[in-house]
Amino acid sequence: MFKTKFLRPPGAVKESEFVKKCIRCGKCQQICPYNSIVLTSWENPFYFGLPYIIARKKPCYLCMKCPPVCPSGALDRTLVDKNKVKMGIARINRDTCWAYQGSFCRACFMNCPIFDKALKMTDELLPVVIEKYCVGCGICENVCPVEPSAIIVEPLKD
Amino acid sequence: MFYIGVLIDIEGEEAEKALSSLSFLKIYGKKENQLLGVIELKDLQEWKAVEEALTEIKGFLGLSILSSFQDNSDTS
Amino acid sequence: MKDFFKGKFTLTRRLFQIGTFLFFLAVYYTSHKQSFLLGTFYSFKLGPIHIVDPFIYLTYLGRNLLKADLFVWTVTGFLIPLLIAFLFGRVFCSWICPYNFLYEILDFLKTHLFRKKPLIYFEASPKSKKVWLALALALGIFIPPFPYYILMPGLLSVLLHQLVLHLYSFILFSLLLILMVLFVDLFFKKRIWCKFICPTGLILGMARWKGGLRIIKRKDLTCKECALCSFECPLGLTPHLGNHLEDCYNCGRCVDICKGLRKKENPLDFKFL
Amino acid sequence: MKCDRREFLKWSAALTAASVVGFELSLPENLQAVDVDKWIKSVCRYCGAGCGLYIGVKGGKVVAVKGDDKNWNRGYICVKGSYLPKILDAPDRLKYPMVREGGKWKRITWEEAMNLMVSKFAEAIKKYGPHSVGFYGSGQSYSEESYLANKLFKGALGTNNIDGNPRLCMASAAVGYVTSFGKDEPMGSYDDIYYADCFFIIGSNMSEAHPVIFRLIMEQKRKRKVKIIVADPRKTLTVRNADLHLDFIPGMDLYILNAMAHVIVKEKLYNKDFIDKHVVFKKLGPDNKPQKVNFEEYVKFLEEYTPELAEQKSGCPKEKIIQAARWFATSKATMSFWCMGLNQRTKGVWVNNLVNNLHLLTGQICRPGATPFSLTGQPNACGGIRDVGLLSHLLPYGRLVANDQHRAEMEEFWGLPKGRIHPKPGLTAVELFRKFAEGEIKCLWVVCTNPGQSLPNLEKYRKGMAREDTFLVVSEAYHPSRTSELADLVLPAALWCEKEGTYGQSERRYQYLPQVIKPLGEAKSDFEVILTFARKLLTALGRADEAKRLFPYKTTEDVWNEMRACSRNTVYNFWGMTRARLIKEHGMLWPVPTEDYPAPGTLRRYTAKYGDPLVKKYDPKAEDISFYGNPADGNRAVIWLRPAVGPAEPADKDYPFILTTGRLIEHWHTGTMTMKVPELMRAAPRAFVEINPKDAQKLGIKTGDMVRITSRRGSIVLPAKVVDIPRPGVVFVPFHYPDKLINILVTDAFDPMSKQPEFKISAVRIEKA
Repeated sequence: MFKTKFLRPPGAVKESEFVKKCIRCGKCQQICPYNSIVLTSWENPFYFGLPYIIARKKPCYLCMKCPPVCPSGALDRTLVDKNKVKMGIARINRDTCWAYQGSFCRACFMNCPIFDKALKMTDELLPVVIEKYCVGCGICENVCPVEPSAIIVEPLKD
Repeated sequence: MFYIGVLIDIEGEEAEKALSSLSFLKIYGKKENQLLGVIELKDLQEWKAVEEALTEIKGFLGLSILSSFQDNSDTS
Repeated sequence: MKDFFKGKFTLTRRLFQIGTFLFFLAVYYTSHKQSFLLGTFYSFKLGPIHIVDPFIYLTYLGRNLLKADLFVWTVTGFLIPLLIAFLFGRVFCSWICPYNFLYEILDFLKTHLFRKKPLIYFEASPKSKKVWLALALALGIFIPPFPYYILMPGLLSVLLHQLVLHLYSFILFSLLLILMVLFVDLFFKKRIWCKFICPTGLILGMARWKGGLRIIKRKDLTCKECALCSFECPLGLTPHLGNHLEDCYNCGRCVDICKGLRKKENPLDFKFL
Repeated sequence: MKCDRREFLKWSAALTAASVVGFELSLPENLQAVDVDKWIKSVCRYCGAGCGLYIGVKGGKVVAVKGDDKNWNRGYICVKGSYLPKILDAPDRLKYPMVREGGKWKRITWEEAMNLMVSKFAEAIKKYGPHSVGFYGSGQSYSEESYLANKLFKGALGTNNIDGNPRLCMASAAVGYVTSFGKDEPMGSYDDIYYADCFFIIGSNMSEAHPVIFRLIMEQKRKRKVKIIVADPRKTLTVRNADLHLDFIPGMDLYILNAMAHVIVKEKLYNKDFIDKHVVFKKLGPDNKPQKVNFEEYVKFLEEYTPELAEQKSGCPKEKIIQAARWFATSKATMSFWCMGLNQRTKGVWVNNLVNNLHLLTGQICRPGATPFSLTGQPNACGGIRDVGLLSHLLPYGRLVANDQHRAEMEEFWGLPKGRIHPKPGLTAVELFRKFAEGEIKCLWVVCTNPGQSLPNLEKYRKGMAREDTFLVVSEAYHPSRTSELADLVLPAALWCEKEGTYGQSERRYQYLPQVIKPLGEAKSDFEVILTFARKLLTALGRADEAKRLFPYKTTEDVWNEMRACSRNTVYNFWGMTRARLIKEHGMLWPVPTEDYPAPGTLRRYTAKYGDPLVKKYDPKAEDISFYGNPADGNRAVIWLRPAVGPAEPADKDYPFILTTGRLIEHWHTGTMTMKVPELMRAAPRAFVEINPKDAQKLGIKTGDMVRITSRRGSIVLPAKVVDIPRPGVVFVPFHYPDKLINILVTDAFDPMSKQPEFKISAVRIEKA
């Protein structure tokens, strides 16, 4: 009944390690210019205070300001290049995505920060996620007009 | 699961009866000697078995595949 | 209201406590634009140095052992509070800690509103404190969220930041937690948190050097045994008997009160080295 | 929709199969999209593609929309069309007339509003003559409404100060077609997409502005071997699916097109006998009069435009230009598409002519799959403005104000006294608002459009609109918008399916939109408002008899019948499109001379072999192709010698970047409708400026940083979006957002022939804000 899958900030180590390494000091939340990072509370008391991102409300815009300020190595301090971030993988739900249902929409394609690499449009003008390049920032999930979002970022399982 | 939309050319009444009794085939429309139906396959290996079953039926002239839908919800 | 600030040390201490609150507010409102000052009482970034709460860092090391990221600035940040405690005792608890400040305010209001007989203060033997600290460390290592449920200063500072960001679900959760702790601390076992449960307090207490800053009762001056200092001591200790050194967190309240009664030659005073 | 996944997928497979072979399979009840009382055939409210759709109504409310699979768009609609139901009961819909008193809005009744408006207009006409009042129509009002307004101002009042917002989007294309083929409107249709082997898309981001047409092209790309050439300074989604991308400095495409003609002529790829039979060559003589020249002189004129010169001027590699020219000429059938990239330019007409030239030179015209196709921006710019003649230099159905014979025809048709229609063309959109700003125009009525946000060099015209001593009336469905906030009187207009009428989209297809629900609050259809205003104004001017005679109509069908009659002996002839047929059919393409002429009408014009009924009528001796729209040149099309010239405001030392504005798929023009839909706002929440990664790196800009853009006319601060779409030196800003009026920066220099401003190219400077 508690939420167990969290989208961690960029540069985060493996989930099992992250829970142990993060000292929940809130510096990543404070430095984030978009207020994308929120701290866990009711969602799962075992993860109390751990930072995560609710992509549908505020995705991570990959400004890469938070990894350098992490004191405990929970976020890889040396990570600067947004293409090397790996927060999760986007998955498209073909039953609700407008493009797959006969309309034509490309909001996720146009707003993807790894433009035309992590998310491409096929000849049939259908969005397709390229898992190798998708950094899982959640911007696509945020801009998808369908409610609930037709493209969901699944955080990395260990 | 795969759903293949097909147009089957047949000749004679009993071919139609035989086809409509097949478990993997559902008929949706009929015009003179053509049937429009959907074949349901668990995976592509099953296709050979389906083809043999169809060719045995007397009056079955041939079929053309017109559309295909894949349901990958339970596999991914 | 006036005597909440009465006394030389008490007044400066209040200014420190209020100053800390305002300082953190300023940090939270400017945290998007600067990264020189960032963080909470769990760990605070000052320029390159990441000052970190000793208990938090010890449990961090325990949880991660070899995989721990011994970042040089975090390690120095771990040593700084210990060094300060070594020299000045538990001044962090009395002069900086927001929980203590909140507690003193509520305690002050409580004594003025209810006028009832003061509850007895919680006492704990040094041995039981060591046992509890060891247990707390073990719990912190094996149950990652444990330190964040008992370390009040860190939680209060994170709560302040969520207030600035209007993240109400976290605010509600942590408020409930803090109110429960305050209830126990104010109405059930006075000062149990600062004298016993708070592991950081225990660590800082243990790191104290006997020669460091402390309050002593001078032998050469006569003490009238009026025991007003013991009555005023926020931790419920008995400086007039001279046996307070174990739990004293150098708040200077007793020195103020003692001076207040007699203009000069009062036996209680700070001593450093 | 209670059916399990397996059932749904099986039905999808069956339906798709059925559609391929034309089996008639109706969806079983439980698979309907949502529970709906009835589906009513209609058309999408937005772009010029004109997608047919069904409106789902339940309990007197519009609850769903789905594509019309029997129309040209075969059931496809785009994401903004899918959210149409949400615009109808949006929060700030205008529900009653309001007048501005001392800076505050006061609610008034319809009678007060009408009397105030009539008195203001009548007083201005009496005091300063008919030319002191103006009307600014829209390519989004219905054809009947525009026809009425045109008849009122040009016919009854006798002033030509009536223009429509297609002056800002389609004027260059219209004048381009008239100069090349004698008459306006494309001669092909979307049906040509199924036959074309080579698509030449220039100056158009089809994937965003005409997504469903683009989808049809992509379908062809999957099904058959087609070659797609896209010429665009931005690597849009259109470009990313193309086989050849011509990337060039904005404004220099004239060099490229002339260079392509140069290659075609030099490598003898042109169609000599087509040219001899159907083409004449013209150039502008020294006295600016057209002068006939021969083919040899055209070849000599092209000598200079070598691919090397084009590469040097436009930055597009010459191999690509040569490749494009060869594909264009040697393909079995080449279809070209263009849009605002060519129209909104100071050389808009010329560059339109150059594209038409390529088609005439190679004979790639008047047969299935070969046609020059100008995409229209607005849903009714063709049917309601260019055909109905709601531009200051036009009269209905191909007639010109300056042509005496045309004026006499219209005066006789409308039953007006001789000489009532003023011989001189009136003020065009930019001039109309310039004169309104100067106070020469006293009263201006703006219907169903938002000039307060869409005019170029906006600050100057917004000040003009806000003048106290002039009277601005705005008929709009939403308030406040960036125009209604400046108005003196706002009238609530019915929106889309709250009123009935016809739309005419890009491919000459007229489609009927029925009234599905009651208008919101006291909103009225513009048809009713213009009709009552016309009658009251004429009676106020003492011409009550004219009012009764000129405006006898009761329903829009009466007006439609008059329009059909008016087009009867012209090239547009859609006499056969009775209202009943339009209601039954899924839109019909004119010309439709007789009532039994089969639907969908004429797919291709100027060719008897491929079904244009008027060729025999206007040019009996022609055996197949005849450009009967241009009898002056012997029913021949014209290849114009257009020298290549750069834009009005090229990039220079202190304004090193070129700003181009344009559209996104989520929003429609000034966003009064689409910005009321939360889902669309989520997909495209705020304005941004697209910057090429190389330029961004030089200026130290990252995505999300605020950037100040300054031009000679103003400056604006926008978040940067660093993405490899615009070419280095070019920045793009969408013009949808009312809080970020990018049009303040845009130049209002316009094409001397079509008077269309140059939205696409303004010189700007960029710095980190």
